[in-house]
Amino acid sequence: MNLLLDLALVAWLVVLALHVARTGDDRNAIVAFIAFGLLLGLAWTRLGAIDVALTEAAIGGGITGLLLLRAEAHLRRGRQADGAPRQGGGAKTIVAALASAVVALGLGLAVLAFPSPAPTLAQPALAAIDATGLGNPVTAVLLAYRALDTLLEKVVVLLALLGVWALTPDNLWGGAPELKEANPPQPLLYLARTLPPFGVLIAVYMVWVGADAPGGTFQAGSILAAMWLLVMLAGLSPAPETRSRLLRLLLVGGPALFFAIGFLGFAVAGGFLAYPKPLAKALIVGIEAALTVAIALALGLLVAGPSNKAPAR
Amino acid sequence: MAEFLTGAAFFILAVTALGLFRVLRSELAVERMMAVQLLGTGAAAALVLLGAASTSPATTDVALLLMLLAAFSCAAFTLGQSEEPGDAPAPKGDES
Amino acid sequence: MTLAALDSATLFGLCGAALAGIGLFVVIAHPGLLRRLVGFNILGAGIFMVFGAVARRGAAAGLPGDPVPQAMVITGIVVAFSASALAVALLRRLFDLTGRDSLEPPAAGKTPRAES
Amino acid sequence: MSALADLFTLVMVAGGALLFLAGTLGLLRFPDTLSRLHALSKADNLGLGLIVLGLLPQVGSIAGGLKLVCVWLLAQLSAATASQLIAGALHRRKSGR
Amino acid sequence: MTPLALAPVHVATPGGYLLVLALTLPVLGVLAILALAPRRARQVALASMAAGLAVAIAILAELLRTGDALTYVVGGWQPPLGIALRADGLSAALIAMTALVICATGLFARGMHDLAPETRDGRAATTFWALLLATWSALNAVFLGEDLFNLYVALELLTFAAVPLVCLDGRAETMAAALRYLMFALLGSLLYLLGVGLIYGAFGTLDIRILSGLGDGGPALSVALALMIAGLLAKAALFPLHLWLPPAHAGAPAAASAVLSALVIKAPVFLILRLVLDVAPPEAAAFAGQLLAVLGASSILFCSVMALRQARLKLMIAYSTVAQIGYLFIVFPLASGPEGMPPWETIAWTGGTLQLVSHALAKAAMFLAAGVVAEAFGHDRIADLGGFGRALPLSAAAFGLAGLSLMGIPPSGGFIAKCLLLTAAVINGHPWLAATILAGGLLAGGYVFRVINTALASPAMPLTTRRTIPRRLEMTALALAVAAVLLGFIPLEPFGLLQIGRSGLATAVLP
Repeated sequence: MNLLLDLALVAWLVVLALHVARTGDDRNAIVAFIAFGLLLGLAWTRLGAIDVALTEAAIGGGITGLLLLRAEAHLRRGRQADGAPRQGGGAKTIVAALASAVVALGLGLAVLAFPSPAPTLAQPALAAIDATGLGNPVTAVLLAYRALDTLLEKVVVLLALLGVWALTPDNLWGGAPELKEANPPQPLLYLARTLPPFGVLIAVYMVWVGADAPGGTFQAGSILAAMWLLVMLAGLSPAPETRSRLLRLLLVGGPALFFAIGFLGFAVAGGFLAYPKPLAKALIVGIEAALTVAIALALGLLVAGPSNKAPAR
Repeated sequence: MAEFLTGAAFFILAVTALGLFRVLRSELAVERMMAVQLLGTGAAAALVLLGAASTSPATTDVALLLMLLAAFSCAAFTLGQSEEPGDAPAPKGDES
Repeated sequence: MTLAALDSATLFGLCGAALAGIGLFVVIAHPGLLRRLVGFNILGAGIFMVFGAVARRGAAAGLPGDPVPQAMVITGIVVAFSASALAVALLRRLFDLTGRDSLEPPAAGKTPRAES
Repeated sequence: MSALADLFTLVMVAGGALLFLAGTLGLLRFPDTLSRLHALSKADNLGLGLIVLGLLPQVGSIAGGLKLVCVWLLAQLSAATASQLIAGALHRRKSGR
Repeated sequence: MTPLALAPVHVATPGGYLLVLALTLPVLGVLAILALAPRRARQVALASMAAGLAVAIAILAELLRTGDALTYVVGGWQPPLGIALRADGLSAALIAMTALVICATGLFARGMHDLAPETRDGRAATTFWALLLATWSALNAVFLGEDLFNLYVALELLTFAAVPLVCLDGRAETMAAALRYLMFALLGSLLYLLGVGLIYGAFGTLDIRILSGLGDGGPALSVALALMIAGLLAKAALFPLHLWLPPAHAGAPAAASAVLSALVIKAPVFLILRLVLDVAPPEAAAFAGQLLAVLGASSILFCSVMALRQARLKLMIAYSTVAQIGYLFIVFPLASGPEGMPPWETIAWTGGTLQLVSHALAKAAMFLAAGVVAEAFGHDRIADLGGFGRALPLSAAAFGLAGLSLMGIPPSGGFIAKCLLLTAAVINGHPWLAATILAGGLLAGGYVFRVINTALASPAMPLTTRRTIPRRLEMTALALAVAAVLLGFIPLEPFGLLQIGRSGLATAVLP
């Protein structure tokens, strides 16, 4: 039964992906992609990776979908209804088909050739977890064993935001992005009032249990970002100006705290990003809380895009 | 029991898949957005069932999140929908 | 290989391979940039699924999967999203400036949108 | 007691699954968008409700039960608003044309 | 579990903390720039540059003092669970090169921004400083990383820093160039990531040092390496995947072009080198080396010809970059010395490294000089620049000196590099590679002399500059060009620094 379920799931995922590849209309492809993202969340629970399932559902199914839908609406508005689907060149399609077939076959071969028993770091990860005081090994990997990756990835997100802001026309730089639609429909306003309390509750819960159970800063941050975007879309609260000092301090605060605790490790724990054992859990939870705010803001602003209102004054 | 619950999850997924493809092949753009709603509910039901089958309490968290984001995506889509080319405001932010 | 010998981790690994192939095809073959971005996301999903299969195979010590590749996927998802966001911002700006939504040279008979 | 609870779960989950089937059939057979939408959101939500109800006896902890109920509440909220949004968009589209 | 995990493969060395500083200091500057007011950006950047340069010198000094590689185990978590950083001789040389070029470009950019005080604290200038520092951190992370996934994050960091640099001035054609660049870079990173996943699946570790001792991994390893190298080639813009590079590098502001062409492009090349030398099994490495050499040789020939045909100065320099990168790939078959001699003791290894460093210095100098020219005359069409040497003698000199290195004419670092590669090609019996090196030199001579000729021409109407260019700007380019020439005076024999920490790899393998 389990295998049957997995087979159905896999078939479904592949068919949805093919639908994205074949459909003529961009919006259709994006809708299918959102469905694909939600389904991926299900697939990840089947793979025993609840942490990933939460992340994938929140980012893949939620925020990426909004990002792409907004872009599509923007392009469609500007294109003024010349909807003739473009065709790629024949030769290019053949090359692409060949290349992707080779990659997929090679990959499939490699997947089938994986050694058995599979190499794993599950035991060492579990053996070392006491030193961190955590209960969720994924969180331990993210914030202790491979904290450097996580730290650099935070910088990647900030850099992406910087890159997006750099695309602002010069006269609007430092202003606020505009997300509010011309006349948000009534049910949207209702949703924007009722959904965020749920979302915030779930996010807080995720950070809270993240140390010991699936969940954590990424998942919570992306949920918060989604809720914030909903509020901004409905026009209940305007997007902040990108030059705002408070906003920038909050954005930088999480990674800065991470760096600060990392450097503190030099003094008290014998190395960069090492945590003193009795304080490890407290420090990690503190970092997670600060990072959650920074991630939520950064993801939300990444979707909001460059500012399109001149700064006030 | 677990076998039955997994089976029910499979059944719901299969049924939802049928509906999904009907909706995705639809001519009407509005109708396609029902896909997300449909899938959100179906996947949440399947997840709840699987969570009960596997006694892994965190699976329900995924269902919770999926429901939350299905609603969110639906809202996002309807916004793009309301902007028919005619009544769109002039794009802001270009150089004057 | 009989169906019975196929375990669910391998199944998802093969699914990842297929998704990666489909995503790659969209990225290379489709002229529209927005669709290419969707393709990138599917390619990414396929890659992460290969990681997921690897993690699932490494289930041991009472864990449902090897936490190390799982953590890598989480990092990867966030990076991939940032990349999509940057690409979308670039695409919107390019479109605002030129009316193009593709990097191919505009087809004959299609005039670029007049600047306001 | 446990057997009774299991039987309850069995019946409720089966009922829920059938409602999902009914929703899909409605989606496939009904002629226009609005009735399809109606069939979908009503049947699926009821189905989810039955499943949640059926699973409640199987949950070990209060928190687990609360989470299940929360899933259902969220589904109600999102289904209601989403159908309204879609119906609204449909309406605007029709009146616009 | 493999017994390797129990015996620590990486032993932290006392100077290891310097590696952490090299990686984090520039990024801390980025955070500070984000948090502070725009007018503080340049102060923060200049301060970070001073600190970063000091760290780079300290790393080099420490390496030469101890004669051994520097290692740091982050957080005390031993690989394979944790991440290690390691600087051997080659990494240290590249870190020093990066510091030098970044600081020179930073000084140049400061001068350039001073020319337009009204936009000095504006969008482009402020963002430039943050991106410059981020690029620096990313490059150091690539040169220091020992963990394949950590290297993926570093590569993405580099992408996200480099792409916005291309379109800083906001013109439509630079947007298209940046988008094309982003597409190639993303595809490259994803293919690389795919390979990382397969390697983890096959070995359960991503630490390069552990991997180098694990031997054959079957089809998974071959597929993984093929995917990773293909992805990195797209990022390194080797022919035929070079199409994105010329518009991107030519469209960026001068200082950004210098960093992109001199440094950013070297990161994927360095990673390919590490994969082929340290991870690939010997037969696969030999095969990959042959293939890469063919692509490298085609790159040299095709893109040198393209460079000759360009009408715009910056585009010409950008095509020259693709051609010069080609030389780095013909090193692979040449570095397989006689029996029992590891690659890093061959003259091709030294030659390749010299080519990498001298190209970085020379190309940065050229782009900066071209930036001065474009700023002075408002365009960079070579045909309309007749006699620019009279108006801007220092820039013309910088261009010429840097050209020496690209052509491989003595005295210059490029000469030594190409001489070593040529010797290696002849000794190892690769006549066609030798011929390619010679032809590439001749073609480079063609495009460099075309510009020098223009510079020295005496047109009927002498060119006048739009604005006066401060001497300091021109001096930066000249200093880099002189540094490229001075590289030609270092002793010729396989250069000790580059072997530091390499030999340890072979002995780290447990039987």
